Formats: sequence, C-alpha cells, structure tokens
Amino acid sequence: MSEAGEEKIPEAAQGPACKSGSRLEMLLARGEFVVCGEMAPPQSADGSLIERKSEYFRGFVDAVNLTDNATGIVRMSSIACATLALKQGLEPIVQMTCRDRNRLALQGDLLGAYALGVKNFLCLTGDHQCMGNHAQAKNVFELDSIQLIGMVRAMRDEKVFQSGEEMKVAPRVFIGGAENPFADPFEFRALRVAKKAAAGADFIQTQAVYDLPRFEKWMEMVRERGAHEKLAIIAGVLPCRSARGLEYQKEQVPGMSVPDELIRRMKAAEKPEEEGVSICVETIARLREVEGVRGVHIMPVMWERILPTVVEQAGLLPRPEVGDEE
Amino acid sequence: MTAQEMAKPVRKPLAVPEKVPATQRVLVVGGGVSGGTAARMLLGFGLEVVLVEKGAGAQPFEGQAGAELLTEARLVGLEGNFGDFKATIEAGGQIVWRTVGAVVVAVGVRTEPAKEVPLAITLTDFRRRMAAGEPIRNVCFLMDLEQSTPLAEFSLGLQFAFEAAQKKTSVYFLCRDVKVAEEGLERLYRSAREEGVLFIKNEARPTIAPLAEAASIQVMDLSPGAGSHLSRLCLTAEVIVVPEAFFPSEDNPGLAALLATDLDTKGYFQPANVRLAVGRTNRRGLFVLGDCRGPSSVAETIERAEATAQEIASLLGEGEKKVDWPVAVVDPEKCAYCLTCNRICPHKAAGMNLEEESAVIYASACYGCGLCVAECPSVAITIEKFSDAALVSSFASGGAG
Amino acid sequence: MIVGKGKPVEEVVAMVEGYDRILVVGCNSCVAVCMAGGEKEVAVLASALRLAFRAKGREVQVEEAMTERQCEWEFVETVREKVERAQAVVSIACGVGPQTMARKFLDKPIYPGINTSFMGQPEEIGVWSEQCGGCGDCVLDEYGAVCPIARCAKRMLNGPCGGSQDGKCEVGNDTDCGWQLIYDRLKALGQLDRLERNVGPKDWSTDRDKGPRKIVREDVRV
Amino acid sequence: MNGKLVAFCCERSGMVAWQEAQANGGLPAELEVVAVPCAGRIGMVHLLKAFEGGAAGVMVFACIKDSCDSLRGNLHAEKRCESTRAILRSVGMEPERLEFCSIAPPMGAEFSEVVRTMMEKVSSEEREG
Repeated sequence: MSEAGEEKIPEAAQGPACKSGSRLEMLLARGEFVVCGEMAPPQSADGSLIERKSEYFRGFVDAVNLTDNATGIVRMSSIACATLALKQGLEPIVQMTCRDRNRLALQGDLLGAYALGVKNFLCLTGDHQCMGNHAQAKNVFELDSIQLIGMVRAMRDEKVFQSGEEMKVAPRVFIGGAENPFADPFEFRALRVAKKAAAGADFIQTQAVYDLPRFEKWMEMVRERGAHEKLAIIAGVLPCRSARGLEYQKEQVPGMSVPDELIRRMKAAEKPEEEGVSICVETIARLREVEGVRGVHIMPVMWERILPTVVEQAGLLPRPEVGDEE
Repeated sequence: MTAQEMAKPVRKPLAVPEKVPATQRVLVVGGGVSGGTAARMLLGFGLEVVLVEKGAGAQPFEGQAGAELLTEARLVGLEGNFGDFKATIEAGGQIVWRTVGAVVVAVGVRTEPAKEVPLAITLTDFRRRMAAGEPIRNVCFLMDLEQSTPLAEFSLGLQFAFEAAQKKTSVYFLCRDVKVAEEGLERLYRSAREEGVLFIKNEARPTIAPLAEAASIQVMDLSPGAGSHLSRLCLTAEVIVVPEAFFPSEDNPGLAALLATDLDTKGYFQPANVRLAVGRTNRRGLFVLGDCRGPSSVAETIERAEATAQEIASLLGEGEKKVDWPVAVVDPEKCAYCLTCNRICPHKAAGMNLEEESAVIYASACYGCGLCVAECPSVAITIEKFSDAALVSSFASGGAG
Repeated sequence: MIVGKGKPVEEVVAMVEGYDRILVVGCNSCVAVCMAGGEKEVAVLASALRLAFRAKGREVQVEEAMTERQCEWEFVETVREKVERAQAVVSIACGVGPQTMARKFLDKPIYPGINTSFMGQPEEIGVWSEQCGGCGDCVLDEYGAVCPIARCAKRMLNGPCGGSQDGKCEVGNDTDCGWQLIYDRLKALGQLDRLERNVGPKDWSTDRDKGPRKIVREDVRV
Repeated sequence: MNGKLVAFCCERSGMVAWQEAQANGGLPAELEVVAVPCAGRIGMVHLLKAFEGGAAGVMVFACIKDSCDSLRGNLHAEKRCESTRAILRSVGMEPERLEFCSIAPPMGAEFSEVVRTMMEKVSSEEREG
C-alpha cells in the first residue's frame, strides 16, 4: 500500500485532562456510572417532537444520542436535532456516519455542530442503505468509523484538517465510537475497541446487550488489551415491549444475539411490557458488576416514554450534576 | 445466423479416436467384504488387481497370480481416465504409481459402537463373521438399548437376523418396538419371523452374565401374550450383537475430490440417480462399492461387488476399447480456454491441454451427452451426430425469412 | 474478467423499435466467457429480435457478427461491412465495446444489449462474483489477498462492521462478509498481526474520484 | 407460423417414448421430432430457431428427475426452457408454446398426451390470435 500509511498518533493525542468539557466527559472523569439515552429524530420537519420527547430524557440521562439516518431511514438530521435538544437543556451526542458523507462534509458538519454548541460526537460507519427506505441510493463509505475517529481527533488535538492544513479554532469535542460485541468474527471485536482507542476514541457505546455471557467474554478480551483504561465502555441496553420485538431482533437484525430464554420469559409474561422493563433493569444491574463498564446507553426504540421508568427502577436516580461533588 | 446458415456444416468434423486403451489392471481401494469380493472376481476374470488397504491386513487373496496387495496404503492421487488411470499410492511411507484401467473404491464406513455392552460385538463384526462363514449356533440382537436405534441400523440388524436364521442359527431379536417405517421392512420382518427369528419386546437393559462358551441374558419380556404381565426370560446366546451408529468416513470429502465424484448430502458416495445403481458413478471406469455408499447387508454387498466386477471385465475388454459411443470434440482454434466445459461436464471428461492452450474432451471418459456443447461460450465443441446443423435441419427449411 | 448480464429483451426491442436493419455484435472476450455477449448470446438475441418484430407484424432484418475484442479499434474494423449495412447496432460487449464502436462508426447509432457489472470470477457454472473494485492503488498485500474495497459492502479498511454474522454481510443475498474472509485468511497465514495496525484514510484520487482515468506509459509510448 | 410442432427428444427417454407413441398411432402429422443425446444438449438458440422456423409449439422431452444419464442434463434443459419462455413473453409470444416435459422411456401414452395438449393449446391461440 503506497498512500494510506500507518497513522502516527503523537503523544499529544493522549490529550489534556479535559478534552471537551462536555458533561459526559466530566462525569466519566469523576468516576460516575453514566446514563445515556437514544432519541430517534422525527421523520418529518416537525421540530416540536424533540421538545416533547425531551421530557422523557431531561433529568434521567446524562447525555442523549441523536441518530443519523439510522438503519438507512431518512430522519431529521442529527445536528439539527442536537441543537433543538440543547435548547431543551439536554446534553446531545451527535451521531455521524460515513455512509452519506465524505471527508469534506463530515469535517464541515463537525465544525458547524461544534459552533452550535455540540460537544459529543459518536463516529460510526453506518448501516448499509439497503436496509432502509432508500435502497437505490449511492453510498459514500470513503472513511470507516476508525478513520473518522482519527480525523476528528486530529482536528481537535492537532488543529489540522484531513488535508494537513491547519485551522485557527479547533473543535474541542468528546469522541465516541460504537462496538457490537455480538457480531462476527468474535475475536476481532475487542481488537476493534483497541483500534478505536488508538485512533483517539474517548468512549464506546455498545450494541444492545441481551447475551451477558458473551458480553462478559468480550469485556474480558477488552481488558486484556487494556482498552477499557484508555476509553470508557458504555454498555447498550434495549427495553423491549414484546416477545415479537425480541424475536425480530434475533432473526432480522444482523449481528444480534438474543438468548431464547429471554424470548420464553417474554412469551410467558402476563404483562410483557413490565417484563421487558424488568429484563432491562436486571441487565443493567449485572452490567454494573462487570469490570470496566462505565455506564449504560439505553435505546428505547419506539418506546422512549419508558426511559424514566427504566432509569428509576435501575436505581440510577437522581442523575448527578456536573458541579456536584461526592 | 439464420437457421439455414446454422444448418450448413461450417468445418470438417474433428477427429475422434477409433480406440482408447483399456489397461487390463484394476485398482481396488479397501480390502473389506466388498473390495475383497470384487478383487477375487476380477482376478477370476483374468484381470490384474492392485488392492490398496489402509490397515495391515486384507481379505485373503489365495495367492493368485496378478494380485498385488499394498497394505498400510492409501490412494493419494488419480489422474487420467477410463482405461488409462494413473493412480498415485502411498504405501508404507513410499509413493508408488500404477496404471489401471478401472478403479473400485470400497472404503467402508466409520462406526461408533452403542453404549458398551459386556460380551457384545457390533453389527459390522457380526457381518464379518457371517461373511467368513463362521458357524454360529445362536445369536441375540439387542436393539433400542439406551435410545431408539436409528432406522438404518435397525433394518441392518433385521436383515442380519434374517440371514442368520436362514443359515439355521437360532436368533433372538430384542427391541422396544419393531420399526417398519421403510419400504420392504415390513416384509423383511415377516420373513424373519417365518425363518424362526424370535422377537422379544424389551425396554430395560438386560443383565448379561458370561457362561463357558456363551452368555446368559436376563430380560423382561413385554411382548403381548408373554405370560401374566411381566415375565422374566433367561436366554443363552453364543453371540450378542449390538448396533453401532454408522457415519460416512471423514476421509470421504477428500477422497471424492480426488476421484472427481460426488457425495450425497449425508457424505456417502451414493449418487442420487437411478442410472447409477450397482457400483457406478458419474465417471466411466470408476466404481464405488460397499458401505461407503451407505450401510447395506452382506448379501447386497456381495451381489453388488460381483455385478460390478462383471461390468468392469466387460468394459475393459481385451486391452483396447473401440469408441462406439458419441464423443464431443473441441476445436482448439475456436476454444477460448475458459474451462466452462470442464466445470459443466458431469463425467469429468473435459480437461486442459496446456500445450495447445485449449480444452480437451477425453473420448474415453466422454458419454457424448452434449452438456458442454450446449454451454461452450465459443461454440468450439461439437458432437458430429448432434451438431447445431443437425438440431435445426428439420425446421431450417420451414422458412425463417 | 469483466462480468455482465444481458438486458431484458423487451428493453432492447424498445431501443431499436424504429429500424428495419439491425446488427447484433458480440465480443469473443470476457463477455463471451461469462455467457453474456458471445456467439451464442448474439444468436439468441438476434432470434428474439426477429420474433419480436414478427409478432408486431414487421419483418426486420437482423444480422449477427462477432468481434474478437470489441474494445479495440482493429477488431471493430473487422465488422465494418455489416455495420454499414445496418441502420442500428446492438452491442453486447461490455460497456467499452459500444463506445469503441461509436467512436469508429460516427453516423451509426449503437445501443447496449448487456448490463456490464464488475470485474470478477466464475464461482461455479452460472455464478460470478465481484473481486476487484479497480481503485487504482492495490491494497491486497495488507489483507491476505482478499479485497476489502470490492468485497466489503462498506469498503472498510480497519475491520468488520457490526453487521457481520455467521460469515455473512448485513446486506443479505447470502453475501459473504469480506472481513470474515480476510480474518480467516490472515489467521490461516499466521498474519493476524497485520490487522492490529490502524490504517488511515485511503487516497481515493486513484479511483474514479479524480474523473475519467487514463494510464500513460511513457516507457512504452514513443 | 406454419402450425408445426417440434419435439426435442432425449435419446434415452423422449425418443423411446415417441417410438412407442408412434406405434400406438394418433400422433399428428405436424409433429417433427429432433433427437438429442441428452436434453442438456439443447440450447436456447435451438428452441428459438424452431419458432423462427415457423413452429407453433415446441416441446422438450427429458429424463425424469434423478434418472438423467448425464446427472444434471435434464435440469439444465429445464432451466433453459424457463429462460426461453421468458424471452417468448418479452417478444410478445405466448410462453405456453414451449413445454418442458419429464418422461420415462415407456411413457408413450403420456408423450401422445403432451403433444395432443400442445396441439390444442396452439390451435386455440391461433383462433384467439
């Protein structure tokens, strides 16, 4: 390979104690067990939806993810939703995928979002467009998530664009990545975290955990590589409303592992919604015991109003204030 | 091209050899019941036999002339075609080559004995003893021991019980229930009963104690009409037979690739094709016999081995074989060397001529089916009798214009 | 080789609807071998066109011709006579062929009869798979000779995405996960350490992204 | 169209069945039989040429499943018939004019039946067309 050589990550990349000053960063730095939540942007131009949904998140989570045309379905842009969320007093995490934007658009959007007050960015490769509602689209994918993380880190720490040219004011952002411990090849999954840490990620949010033994095995491999000390692992959970929902994830979502036992439990439950919450709360309790897990990321897909209940039953209230001292 | 144009023969037909060599020697891989039977018969027909046996010993050859026994040996390569196969054999650490006219593969199956039963032998061992003609006074088959015996093994047990009874051996057949869910099984069961096989319904593991030259077996007979409710039976049998589970050998996929033949979905050399009965395969001169085609009874195994030996003898003739079947021919000028024929030929008759940089169809292996002719992208292959011209000639005159 | 597939016949019929003399030209190279544009396919398409026009009550003359390689001037020249006789030409060479014809026969409308898809290989009779993306800067050395650009749906250079499961890609259609293949291959070669390294963004200027490409070999050219 | 029917027959099955059917009588005079070594020898082009030559209906008689001497010849033939039917559809002809038929050597009566059905089909098409 001639051009795309090994990325040299200078010592400075380890960064100062405070990289962005985001609430998420501060709480993690203080050793708090953080809570993130995922909010789906509206599938229309109705910005007031963000306002309404914010009720379910304010005071219950430390930061909220705004997805970026997730699963290839067009929604209001993540950055626009993040600015609306900021107005609602929420701390947004902007998701950026490499599917729809090249390095020019990604850098430009990062600068813009930062100028609008966004401090957390989750760098993703993105679901393939054929899974969504615009399968005829041409994709970009000229960077992968690890390269995107590296690019954002270089902008923040070295004040350079991908071109190597310098900028006057760098975006001081907190950089996230994602990992799916349940996808294959399994042996690669911890290495990806290590590579993301090396590229400059500050935190990792994982795919929803149902299969705890596999998650624990993965965490063990992450710890072997020492990656959990270089970045914060935030484990994903997904409160599920029905057995059918779980079965759908098991069968239709690539790279998901859902134990049959959970599906049986949901099927046997008289009130599946309550059972779904219980499963989620139990999962959070077990995740808190796993060494190296620094928080949870709750993804209440199509069921955002349940979020306060989950956080409360998990005993994660009240959420700490940044100014608070323990 | 119009049909009329197509109907005109464009070039002279390419030459098909009149005769192909037919080496008077047969390679037999595996020296079990079927391999041994085939080998002995082939020798009897005056053909030479090279017997390749994995183990240290094989079925006795009676020191016949023309027989070569290679023990601790395996086939590692097979080039060439019918009449002129070049076999590479590893024997006792040495590599040897043999030219043979036909190949018989009879490598057997892998078996796993059922849960250990004291003093018992397996179905395969029993068959071996029967085949060797050992006199057995009485035998007790124990089926459905830990779990229900699979149908294939059950039917073999039934078959052996029947065959043993025919040889005046007294036979007890213990099982949870008689399985007849396969064509012919019901009939076999009735014949076995008629021959005197005693069926005993049994659900518990019997107690077995050794006697001087036999074993005593205590069971509860649950058959309807077996006395009050539970009657304790005490049987004496010289031989106790338990089923084993049969599995295709792990070597089969590698061997099949080497032989350029196919396995069925289970991994046996059993072509899903009624035309390939007896021991035939997709290739002329290549035969597969015995349990590696799927477990079968002694009688059937021997019958197939004999029929195959006869077929080989008639195929190999007397040193040369007249090509009296239609053969496809490649025009090297037109051939794009794309290997489509090589991939599509079911008989593995299409190879590569590295010097000509062209495909070549071996007359000895070709069946003249025309699959390659239909698919050749360069229209480089023809079968004289079934050319494009011949196929469209009847309606070419019908007025395409 | 370059792999393509014939266009639906009705699409071709619609292209040449108004003409009375049509020439169908194939190519004896890649597309012949991938059973899309060889002599047989020329005969089938020509036959289909004749039947199509006959069903519409028109007798249209459809001639057939083959070129050795339709991407080359000299070979295209060999069918000049037939081209000049025709009012329109249907080329079933890869996308290069019709363009070579169009540059050679300025007054002749040339229509494509196949959809050219990718550079790939035959997997088995009737199955072809994409293997090379023609990115202009080969990276196979790093990936055990399994191309992440052509064989990963997201062209990822640093490892598999989260949609890889049981060796298959999230795009479905029984597509193999390119990264599973890379991983398995490097594991077998004992070269998994190659994957530990962070690979920076690729320079795509050697790909299509710098506009139509041209290779000029000064050592060959005089 | 000249109302002819063309039957491509595998020598091992279709041809034998045809001979039996012929011996029993009653095959239409319009029937033309083309012998092939295996149905897998037939290409799409031969089927189309038959129609170009004026055939009103074309039939392919191949061995039944798992009894083809060339193992997959009958399957290839069936696939090519499917593709040819698709072409007939796109050129505005009735795909029913092409029939693929699995047949065993002694099935002379079935052979006659397939031909008779095809004859009826094409003559009703002619009337409607």
